[in-house]
Amino acid sequence: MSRARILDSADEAVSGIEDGSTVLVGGFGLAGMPFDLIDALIRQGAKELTVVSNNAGNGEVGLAALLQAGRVRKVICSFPRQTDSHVFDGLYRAGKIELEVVPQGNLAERIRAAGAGIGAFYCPTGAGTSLAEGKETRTIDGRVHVLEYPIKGDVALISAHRADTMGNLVYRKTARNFGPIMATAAATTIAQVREVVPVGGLDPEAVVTPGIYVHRIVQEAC
Amino acid sequence: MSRARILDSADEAVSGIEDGSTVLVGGFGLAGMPFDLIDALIRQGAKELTVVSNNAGNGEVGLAALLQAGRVRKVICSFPRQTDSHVFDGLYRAGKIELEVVPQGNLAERIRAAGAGIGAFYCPTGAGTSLAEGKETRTIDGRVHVLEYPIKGDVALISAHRADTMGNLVYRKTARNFGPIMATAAATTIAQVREVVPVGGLDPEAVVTPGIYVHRIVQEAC
Amino acid sequence: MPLSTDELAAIVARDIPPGSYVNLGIGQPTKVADHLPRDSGVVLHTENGMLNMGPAATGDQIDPDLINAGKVPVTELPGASYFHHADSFAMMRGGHLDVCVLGAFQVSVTGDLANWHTGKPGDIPAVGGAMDLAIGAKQVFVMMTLFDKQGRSKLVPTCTYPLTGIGCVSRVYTDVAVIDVGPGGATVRETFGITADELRDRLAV
Amino acid sequence: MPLSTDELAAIVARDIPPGSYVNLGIGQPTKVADHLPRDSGVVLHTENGMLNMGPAATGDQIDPDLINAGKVPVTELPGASYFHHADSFAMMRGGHLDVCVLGAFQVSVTGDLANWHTGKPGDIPAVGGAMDLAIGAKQVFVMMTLFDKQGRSKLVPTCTYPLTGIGCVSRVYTDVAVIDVGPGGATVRETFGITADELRDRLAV
Repeated sequence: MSRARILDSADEAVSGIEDGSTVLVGGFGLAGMPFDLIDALIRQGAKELTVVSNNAGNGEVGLAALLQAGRVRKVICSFPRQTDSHVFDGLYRAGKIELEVVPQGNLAERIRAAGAGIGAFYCPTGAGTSLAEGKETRTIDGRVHVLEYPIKGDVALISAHRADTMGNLVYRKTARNFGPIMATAAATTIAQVREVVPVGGLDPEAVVTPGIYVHRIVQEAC
Repeated sequence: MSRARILDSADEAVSGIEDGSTVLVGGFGLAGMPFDLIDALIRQGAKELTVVSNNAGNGEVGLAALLQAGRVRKVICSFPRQTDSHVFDGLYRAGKIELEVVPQGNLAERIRAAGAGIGAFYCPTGAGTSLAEGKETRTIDGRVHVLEYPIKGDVALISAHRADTMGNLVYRKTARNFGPIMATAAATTIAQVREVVPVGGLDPEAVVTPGIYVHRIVQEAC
Repeated sequence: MPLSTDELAAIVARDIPPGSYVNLGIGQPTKVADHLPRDSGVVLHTENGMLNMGPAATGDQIDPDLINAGKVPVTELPGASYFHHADSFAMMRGGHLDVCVLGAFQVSVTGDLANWHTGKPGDIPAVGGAMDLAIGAKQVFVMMTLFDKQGRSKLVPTCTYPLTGIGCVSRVYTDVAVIDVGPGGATVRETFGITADELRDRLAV
Repeated sequence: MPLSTDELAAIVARDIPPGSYVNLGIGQPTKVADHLPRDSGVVLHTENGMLNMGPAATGDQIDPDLINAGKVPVTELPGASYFHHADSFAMMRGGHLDVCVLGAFQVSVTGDLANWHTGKPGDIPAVGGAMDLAIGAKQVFVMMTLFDKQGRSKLVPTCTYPLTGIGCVSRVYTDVAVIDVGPGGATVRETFGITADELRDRLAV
């Protein structure tokens, strides 16, 4: 049925990710972070990655472990510096990783734009600040707007609460965060979920990510 | 609590709508059409309205009745001509109403843009067609895109399935259509609902329109 | 013998890969659904905000809240989902639908589409989602009779009707032939009740 | 006597109209929540995707799926709703929040805000949602001490730190005064433990 495939392991789920890929990684802090998929990606070995995520890793797990393994060339995020972002901080200060800081709302909207077929959009966020330097601007209704382009992924790694076997997803509380928009913006979307239910097991009114956006699903290790 | 007010009648709900207002009207065909609110708007008497809706009325009820009452100066819609759009057809052929035809996806995205603080966006829809004539274009990634501007409303009239007393809304099946985006795009959003439930009566994961977007609520007449 | 609409719908259905996400335009294309095998796993999208739409509703199934893009009452299959109009068109415009099947007044050999407006004075224009579907789906199939009532080909060197989209159609399914169109021009894939040579003579494109 | 952070938070809370939708920035502004009357009907937004956020979670209430923008576990109040990041920032950027309260390094008398980056070499920049909140909320309040540790005013003629937004702040709440800022310059609304004249001498803006 449909295009989503349920796989037996996270290793299978991340197979084929190529060196140099742009990887959208869901999560805000630890909530919604696809740990199993990131760990599998570390084992898989793809390198020279561009990672798009809100943060740049916490502690030594998840995204921080991927960074520490030296697989990431560039991070595009809104908030790298945190109390426990020492892995990123060290790499950045040593000049071993590139950083593009994007206002969080632009990050979200640019990801949505990639999924929604929007070629570019104007928004007032960041106008007149160093983060808009070199960007095209236009005054609309008397207000300076900055032109922003989509952020597309080759792959999205996201975490959801529950999937049905058609790939429909629901999330839980604030762990929803970037998952739904990243799912729309990547050529291949891979979701780890806590539970897979049969078709008909999710309320059609409450599905957040329709299965059309989901290519591979793996149930979380317990 | 919050900003949404539950009102006793549709007449109260539409009070204060001024002549010359831009009114976003939800619904696709008859599904999600806010009949009570439109009927009350006819009684209320505001004229010279610009109506933004997917269609231009069906039969002699709802939007068609508002048109027939001579209150509408201009319709912005994607699909005016239908088997039962004779009221609109007559007014249009008599030169008594102005029409702006907008591709349905541009209509939806322009309404969303108004609610989301997007000043303008580029999209390939309509490029090279008569509906993009006179509009600015830009080639992005080798593809011609058309610049589209937001459509804001002074008022949105929408229909939802259920509200809680904080104004959170859920819809039912394909009657959801334009309600959620129109709610975000108007200075005053007025919703008719089939049922009002106490706070806590809607699943927070399944709320489609958060109460922040809803100003007035009225329960449908039975 | 040229194909009947039902026979043509079956040919289109045959060419839709299993598991595809598909939007069927109003009119003739709707019939394609009747010819998709039950186990095809094809998921139908309706642009008014639903995936996994089922067949037309009858009798007690009719629910005014559940209609398709043609405003016909339909049913919901297990695994369905609902979303608002901006999300629905983002799905279309973002290139997520595998196939859409549309009707047409004219298609050009390079894939331009004219299907929304006759352009005649007095005709009220109505575009709906046609332009969004035309530019958004990965493959746009057109389903139409190849000749109009006056015997003129609807596959043309250049559209004379107002355009819906430029270079957007990949294949045209007609009662007498299936024809690929695109940057390289038209290529006949198969014919029904007519030889390829006869077809070329009648088309003159 | 200058106000304590808690006293200042109470002053900010006093000025938030009942029923407002409010975003409280990370750090000091978070404390404003503790001073909102229970019946105020104020609804808190957290930009990671929630409305009607409750107080910090403790003990068994802690749920890793439920955190605020500062990544602190929080609770959910009845009438809450969840949404994804694009919807959450659309809410902010579309002008739907009535008030947001932010911390700051500097605010200019015309309402420019600098609160995201010291600009020092070696400091890692991190903006989060600050620029979106700055341009999006109907009213942007800043909450800060008026003077830095060296006694220099953080209310300045022109910001020297990297900007977060231009002309976006409407009012500055500090330990010694509440000051309106904007196109017309700074206007002292009230002072705490200092006369308006003394304040003007120290500020020199």
